[in-house]
Amino acid sequence: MDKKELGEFIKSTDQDLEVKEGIQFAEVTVPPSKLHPLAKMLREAEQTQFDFLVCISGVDYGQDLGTVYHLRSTKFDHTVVLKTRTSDRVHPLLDSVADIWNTADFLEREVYDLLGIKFANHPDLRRLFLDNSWGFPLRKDYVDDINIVTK
Amino acid sequence: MLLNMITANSLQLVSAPWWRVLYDFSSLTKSIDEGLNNTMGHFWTVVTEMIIIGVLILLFYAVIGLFLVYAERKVCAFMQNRLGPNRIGPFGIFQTIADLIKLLFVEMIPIKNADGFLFNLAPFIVIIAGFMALAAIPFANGLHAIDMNIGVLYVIAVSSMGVIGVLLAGWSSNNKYSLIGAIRSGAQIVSYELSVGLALITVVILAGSMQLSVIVEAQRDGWFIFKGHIPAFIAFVIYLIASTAETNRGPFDLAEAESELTAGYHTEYSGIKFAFFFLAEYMNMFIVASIAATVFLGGWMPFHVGPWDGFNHVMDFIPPFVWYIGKTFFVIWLMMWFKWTFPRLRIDQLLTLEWKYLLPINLVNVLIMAFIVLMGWHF
Amino acid sequence: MEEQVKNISTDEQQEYVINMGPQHPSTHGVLRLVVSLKGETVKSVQPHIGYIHRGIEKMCESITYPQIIHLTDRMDYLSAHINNEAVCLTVEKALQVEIPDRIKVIRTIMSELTRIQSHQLWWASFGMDLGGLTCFFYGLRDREKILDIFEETCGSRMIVSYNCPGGVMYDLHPNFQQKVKDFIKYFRKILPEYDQLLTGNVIFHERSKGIGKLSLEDAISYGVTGPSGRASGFSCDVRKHEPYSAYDKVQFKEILFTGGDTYFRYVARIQEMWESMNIIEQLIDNIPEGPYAVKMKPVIKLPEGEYYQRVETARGELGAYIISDGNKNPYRVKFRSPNFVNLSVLNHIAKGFKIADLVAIGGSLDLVIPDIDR
Amino acid sequence: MRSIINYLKEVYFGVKSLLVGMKVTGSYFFRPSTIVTQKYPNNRKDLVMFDRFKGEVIMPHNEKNEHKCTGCGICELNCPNGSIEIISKTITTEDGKKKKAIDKHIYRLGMCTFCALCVKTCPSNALAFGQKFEHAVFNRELLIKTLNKPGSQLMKGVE
Repeated sequence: MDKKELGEFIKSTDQDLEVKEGIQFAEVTVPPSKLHPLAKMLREAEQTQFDFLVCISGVDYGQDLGTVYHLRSTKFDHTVVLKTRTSDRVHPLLDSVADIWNTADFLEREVYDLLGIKFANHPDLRRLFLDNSWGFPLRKDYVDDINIVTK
Repeated sequence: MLLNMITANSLQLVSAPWWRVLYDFSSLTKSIDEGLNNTMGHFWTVVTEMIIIGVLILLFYAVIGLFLVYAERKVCAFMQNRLGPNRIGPFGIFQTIADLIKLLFVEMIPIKNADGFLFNLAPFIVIIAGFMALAAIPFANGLHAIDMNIGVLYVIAVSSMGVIGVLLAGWSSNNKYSLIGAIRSGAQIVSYELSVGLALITVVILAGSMQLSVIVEAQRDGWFIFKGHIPAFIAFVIYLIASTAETNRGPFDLAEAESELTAGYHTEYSGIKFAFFFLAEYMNMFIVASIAATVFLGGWMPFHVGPWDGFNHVMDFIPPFVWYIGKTFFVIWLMMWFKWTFPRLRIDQLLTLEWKYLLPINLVNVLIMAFIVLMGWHF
Repeated sequence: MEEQVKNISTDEQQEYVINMGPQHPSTHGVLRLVVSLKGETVKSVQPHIGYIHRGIEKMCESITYPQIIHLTDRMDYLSAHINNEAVCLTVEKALQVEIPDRIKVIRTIMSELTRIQSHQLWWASFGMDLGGLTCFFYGLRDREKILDIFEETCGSRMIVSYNCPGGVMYDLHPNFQQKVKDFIKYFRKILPEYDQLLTGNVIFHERSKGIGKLSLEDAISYGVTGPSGRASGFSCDVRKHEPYSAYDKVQFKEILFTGGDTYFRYVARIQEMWESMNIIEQLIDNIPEGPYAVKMKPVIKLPEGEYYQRVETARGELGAYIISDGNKNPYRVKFRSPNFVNLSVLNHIAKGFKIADLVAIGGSLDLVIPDIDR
Repeated sequence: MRSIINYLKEVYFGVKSLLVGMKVTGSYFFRPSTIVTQKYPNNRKDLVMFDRFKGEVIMPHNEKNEHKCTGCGICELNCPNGSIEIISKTITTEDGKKKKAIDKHIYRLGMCTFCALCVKTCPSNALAFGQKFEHAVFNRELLIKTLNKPGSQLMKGVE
């Protein structure tokens, strides 16, 4: 399916989803509560079969924190982008997709480590790169006077 | 005073030119023995001889160890398209001496929670095992510290004592890698002892004696590897494999297993204690190689081909000691060749190789050899 | 003394935990694996990473696009050129710059040379992991020839920084074509030697066959890409599925196996070296004439939006995900690094094997630690 | 019987594969001409680097001690890790005009990653790469270099 068909298909499953035809891929903005069901549906539906989670990118949108999921189907070779965001900057919590794709285990730990987004139902949510006492460096409001040198 | 007398005596007794000694050391050693007996009592003679032999073996040990380290580095370098050590001295021949000096001066790091006594004892056990084995090896015609009538058995027994040192080192270091390495080494040496023993027994059947001098003498008209048909050759190959494993050398260097256990049982050792382990590894290699040379390749016996008298005379002209060293180094070179070609085995495969392949082949081989000897089919 | 005995004793409940790394010969860098053992059998492997986390993604947010390229070199330093290409292609895609054929061909040849040299180093270090130290020197000896070609054209050997948005930094050196041809001729003779030394060896077979088996479903679910994934039958070659640069103009096979164990991961890489040589041979004689770089604006600003570009590095799929807010600095850069994802499968496939196998499996996944940590 | 034949076959092919491997290393052992390593510090004299080799950033001066750097600061802007710092001064030219010129072009070799952006983007081609590659020093301060030579001037005709 190309990005247009994909967008229509996703739209047909749930009218509330915000589907945008991006520059490259169909981009779906999902509220956090619907993320896990949608991901599961996309993984299992006969027409889509997104069995390969390419990457999870955590993004700090300024006000919100969000994650971007790039999904690909190895059978149909089509890609879709799921985006979800939460406005809670103190205790951001999203649903983990580690039970759908095993690779999400590490990718979500990375997002948690660098942006502080917690994932519910994650099997082993620990920090990956940094110390527990460290802040969340990929947030835009992260300040570190010692390690960040600005010209 | 004493030395003067020894030299005077020996010069008196050896009427032939001095280089005759190279072909038969027995007259020299006998004259030394007699000279000592004449000047002092029997007890002190034995003590003096022990000291002389001890010092000689110690020197030999050090020289051979240093040379083998250098040789190994050069051999592996040439196999790997490298130059090898080339800084100190011409072609880098003093490299190992420089390394030794460095190891002597390097700090010995005390290990917290290590069992101090055993930790310090282990390198000595390893090195003593090497010394003891060296005593029974016939280096040349008449150059033989002790000629025991159970020489082969003695060498097998003594050379496997080193594993106690390895086990102690691994356990007392209080390091997990060391412990794994030591336990691996234990399992490995216990199993490969069997193959070494059986491979040597194949030859003992052929020679009819366990005395190393008799075994060498029996090869005057042909080395056992040629005389013993195929079984002797198979025994030689098995002996090579098993003895490589027994000395913890690649591809059987599981006890050290650099890429798995960093340095295995001697991870925590530093300075001269590490040097002992290092030296002992090369010395063990020398010992197993010289036994292989003695038992299979005729020891110091020159290479003789039955009816070719002229050829045999030319071969006789090369001193026995050179023959012995040459054969030993050839076997050592073979072992180095193994080490620098093959990947390492896994511990279960190592044991599989022993119990599933080497041992059955060896047993059948011993049977065949016994049959051949019984029928008198050997040369 | 009593305390000491308590530390060493292992009962049924207590696990024998060893730390492999951060300074360990087999991890090729500062990767720490906490390995729980039972006897010599691995019960679980917990990777602890971050020892060389430099925050490349954070750094990228404060520098311009041409400057990002020199940082991507330092992620997977063995496929530095291909990493550069990922960023360059993203920038060019965003700006909709038409890239002349010459640049595409140059980039493809360079990428394939990078792939060969990366696999050579992998072969070298994999042999060393298994205890065959000679492999290391043979691999490096042949790699040196490619590095010389790089040095002559790009000025540096490993971290080439040869790509720039809109083309490449310098034109090809006049000797380039001849040297590449000589190398291919030489390496076609040498590669069978690799097989003689390791591939055919019975010890190697014992050490690798059936070790660390990764099924196709798990490979996809864990996202294991590159030769490691293709050895399990996961058709994930970006060069085939989404051709970039000049890959749509050349004929080559995607190396696919179904075995999925250490042996097939090994063979997949050896076969890839042959395929890479095929690709180079198709291109080296007909490099089109033209400029080596498109004139770009002095300050590159991407239009607002999100851009994702994937390329096939020597270790798998590298994705560059750039969110731009229209400034000269990106808003957010995310690299989907192949090694990071490949590492996550280690616990799954190493369970139940021996320590020696763990080393072999780690070697066959071909992990480059700076790419994991970024 | 079949299992015994298989067993012997296994042994035969196993040993054969080992011998094939030994052939490779053994053949190299007897061919010292294939040695590729060099005696590095000894061959320093005839060691020639490739002409594009990125050893260090230099500022070529001509025989009249003139360079081409106008002090525009583009290299400083383009350097990703801030290893270039330009200290400029104001000079009075012959015809009495005040002009900005370079006082010191400071280059921190220790921070340089050899990305070549400064050399590529320099509008007047004032920078180049040097061939020197032995940069080890005992003091970190020595890695901070001033590229323009003392008393040097801007080349005529370079703006």
